[in-house]
Amino acid sequence: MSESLLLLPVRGVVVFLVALLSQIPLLYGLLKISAHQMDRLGPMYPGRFHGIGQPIAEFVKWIQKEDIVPRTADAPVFRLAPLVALLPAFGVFAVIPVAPGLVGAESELALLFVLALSAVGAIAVVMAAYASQSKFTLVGGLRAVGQIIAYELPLVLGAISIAMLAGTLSLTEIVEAQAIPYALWPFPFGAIAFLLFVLSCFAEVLWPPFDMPVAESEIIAGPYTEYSGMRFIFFYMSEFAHVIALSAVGTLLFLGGWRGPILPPVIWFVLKVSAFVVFFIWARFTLPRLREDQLQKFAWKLLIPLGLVNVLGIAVFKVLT
Amino acid sequence: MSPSAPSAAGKTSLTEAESELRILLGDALLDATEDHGQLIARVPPDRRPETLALLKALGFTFYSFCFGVDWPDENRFEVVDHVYSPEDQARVTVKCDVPRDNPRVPTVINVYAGADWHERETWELFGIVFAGHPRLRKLLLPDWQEGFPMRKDYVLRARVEKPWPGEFFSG
Amino acid sequence: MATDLETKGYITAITERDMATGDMVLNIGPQHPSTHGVLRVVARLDGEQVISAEPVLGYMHRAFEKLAEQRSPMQNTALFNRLDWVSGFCNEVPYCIACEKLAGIEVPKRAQVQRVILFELTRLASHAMFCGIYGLELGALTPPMYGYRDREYALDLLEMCTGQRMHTNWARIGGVKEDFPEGFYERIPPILEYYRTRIEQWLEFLIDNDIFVKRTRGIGVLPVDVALDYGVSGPNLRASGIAVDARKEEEYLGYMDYEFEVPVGNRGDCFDRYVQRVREMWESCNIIEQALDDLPPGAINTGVGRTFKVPAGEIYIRADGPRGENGYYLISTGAKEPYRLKIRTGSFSNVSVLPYLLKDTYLPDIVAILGSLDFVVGDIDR
Amino acid sequence: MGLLESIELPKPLKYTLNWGRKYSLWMLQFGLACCAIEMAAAIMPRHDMMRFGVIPFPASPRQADVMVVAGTCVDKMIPSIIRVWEQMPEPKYCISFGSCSNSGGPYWDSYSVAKGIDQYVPVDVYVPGCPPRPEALLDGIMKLQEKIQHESLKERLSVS
Repeated sequence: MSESLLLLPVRGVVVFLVALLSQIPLLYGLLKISAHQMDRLGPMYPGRFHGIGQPIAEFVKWIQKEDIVPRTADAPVFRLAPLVALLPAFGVFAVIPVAPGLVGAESELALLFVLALSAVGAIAVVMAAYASQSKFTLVGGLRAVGQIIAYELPLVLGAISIAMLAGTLSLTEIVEAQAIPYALWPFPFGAIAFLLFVLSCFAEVLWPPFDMPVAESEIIAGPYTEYSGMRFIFFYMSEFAHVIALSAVGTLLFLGGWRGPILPPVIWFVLKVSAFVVFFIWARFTLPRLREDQLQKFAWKLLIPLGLVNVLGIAVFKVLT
Repeated sequence: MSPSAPSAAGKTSLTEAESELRILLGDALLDATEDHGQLIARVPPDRRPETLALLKALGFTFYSFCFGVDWPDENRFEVVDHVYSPEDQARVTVKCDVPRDNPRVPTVINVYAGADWHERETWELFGIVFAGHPRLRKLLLPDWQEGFPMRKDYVLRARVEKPWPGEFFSG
Repeated sequence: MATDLETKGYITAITERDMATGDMVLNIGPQHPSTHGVLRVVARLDGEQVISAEPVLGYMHRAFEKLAEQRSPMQNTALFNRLDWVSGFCNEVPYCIACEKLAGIEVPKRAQVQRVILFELTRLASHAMFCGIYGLELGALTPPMYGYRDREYALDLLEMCTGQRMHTNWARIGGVKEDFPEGFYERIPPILEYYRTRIEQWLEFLIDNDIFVKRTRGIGVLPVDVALDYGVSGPNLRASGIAVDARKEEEYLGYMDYEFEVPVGNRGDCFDRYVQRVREMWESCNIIEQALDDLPPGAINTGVGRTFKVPAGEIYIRADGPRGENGYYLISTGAKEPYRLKIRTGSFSNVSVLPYLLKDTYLPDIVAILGSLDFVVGDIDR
Repeated sequence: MGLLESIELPKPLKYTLNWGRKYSLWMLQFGLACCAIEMAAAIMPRHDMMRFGVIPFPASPRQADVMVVAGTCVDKMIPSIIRVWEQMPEPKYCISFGSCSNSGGPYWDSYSVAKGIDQYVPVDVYVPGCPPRPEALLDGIMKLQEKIQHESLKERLSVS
């Protein structure tokens, strides 16, 4: 008990550093993968070797930028919103087990914790949208709230399906429950849950094809339009942290976590998460975006009924076996 | 629609259109000539909507454009409308003269909806008032622009200080 | 009883005041990523729904018509390149034809064919760019990159021939500036072949993508009679289902001698307008191939001097550019400058139909419809 | 911000900060006319401006570092340009791309065209041409990066 209390700050700092530093490869990968996808090269000169210094340069630049709070804005809320976005996104990292025993805070309810924290992002978006007092942010904020509420349900339904199959909410135990070979949940249920989870992940982090709230060709940058300097980059960091955290959760739930032959568990985990993230990036730069009403219809008329049926099916399945 | 021999088709329908206009408009058709593949009809300003409505009924459904010409020496503006018939592949230009000191001409947006912007543009560039146009406000120019820049007496400020050096070359 | 009623009235008043939903006026532009430059759209919104929308022009009004009255006929070609900056060559040619027809100059056959080749190459470049950029309007970030990449190949040819990528300024009154450079002739067929493969890819890109089809099918439907009324022309009009093409109807550049189809759409929605342009690229390839086959030897210019004056008279020349009917109404009094030059551009009339198209759509559809009209702001405002 | 304005930083720190700004130029595309197409071409595959660390995606001026004014600037447009410029956070840079935004270009005698945007916003780099080739914009970006690497943030902020 006393030992764990002593270690708590250390664990906190480590989790924070992991969350922060994992953004560097993500940003670099985002720029380079998208560039090669578009038949370009991407950053080449910053940092001499293939633009490896680009993420560092970004960070150094953003801390120098002027922090503008519009005169008409609701200043306290405006200032607070980026932090409200960033902290829950980083908090998710605390309960993600990277390998057996290697986790910020082991919890019986880790999955619940992750789902709860990822929903807090919606509040930050509303705060930003409202506090900016601009029409574009208002439209973006309304879209974001509708979208996050609509897609929180399939996300939860997808995750809950797995929790039901595994019979636990602890991420470590869910990984343990996945039989060899890696991640084979009983056929239709696991696949449907995976589909629900991945689609709602896109909506949750506001990436195409579900990026209407920040659609730059329609409403500039949505709720973030008025933000500059560090506050803006906090939103970006929270988005990136979300991507990584959800990829990690997806890996744990569906891809067998750190399990794998030959290589050590940590390497397997990083590889699987990277594959997940690359898939995210690939889809982000390929697909056009839906319209707001089409997006809502997709969620309420297809995904949520599908998820409910899936949960029901699992219940029956569990009773029968 | 056959793409074959359009020039011949155009010719016949132009003469047809001319004779139709002569019958329907009577004395109001001041002048009708055929020039470079188009029929140029001249009517009094107050008959402009009527003429264009007739032409539309004759198949000239494509409203091409409308513009003004300034003739300060003769103290008149010319309002020129151009319509096209996709079926007969013929073009007709309708002109009407308005006095320079009180340029007023009835609008044709009830006939061709597309005339809206063309008339607004002509109004702001020439100062020709299109009576009955519901939204006669600036289209291209900023609100603070003064004068009617396309009139001949509107001199470009960059050109008044001294003669253009290119004069020597362009002969 | 009375107090009850009063309370009720009070409550109703409160609800009406606090719960009432008003319209929101959203000002899109003039500096906005989706307006291709500086068109401004003032939209009245009820939530996501557009009640009415009004374009505001004039942010690129450069007074071409006035400037043309101050410049000699030869100088004007350089100016008109910049009207529709995506297809510069398609602007200068009709103007040259207008001057030539009025002066009765017979242009040599070789120059005509060369003009056709460059005209269609410019159309290819313009449509390739549209095919890419339209992806961006719908939120896909990669297609514009491919569109611009394809456009570069056509621009390479233009540059090799004329020395400029966009504003070629290569047509002269009475012919063209100079003959094709050495090796130019051989370079065209492989690039046409490349375009043919790309066109198939563009078609795949949209038919296979459900999101694209969902976003464009049935959006921004433009009926033929409305289109004609507003003077909508070019691919936008043909996508509505009527084959109006100046290349088939007017005698210019000898287009009558080439065999090509005029593709026609059937529904007139955004999807059709996109397919229309892709199909026109195919026809352009056909025309260029035929022109290459019968490029006759001979002179390329009639040697009209700098002191050329357009004789008195008036003429209207219309040509079918990538943006629609591109015409010049030239009135000359025989002086060294044109007396009046009305420039009829495709985009101006095409955009004037926007209030009709944008009514009762959704906010994201504004972007989809604006993009599908493929306007250029310089072409609107002149 | 106040700190950076008031003190001259030690050299290694200054170098690092300048290096960061130099290679992370978020570009606001103020595309007005013909040059906008060439500016876009400079972003697209053949020329790929992102090689130099220029990120051309921000749509909002609040997140931009460099504004590229490309094309003819009409009088009606001037208020918008000034407003967008003022919305950008310091330290900010402006590139005037093309003859029209440099001086009015071919429309030098037009009644509606502003003769150069440097009358309204401070310009760091001028790129000549009508329109300039995309390579010219890349050259302009490199010139701007050179300028950023050698500038003092204190001087820059106290001037503007």
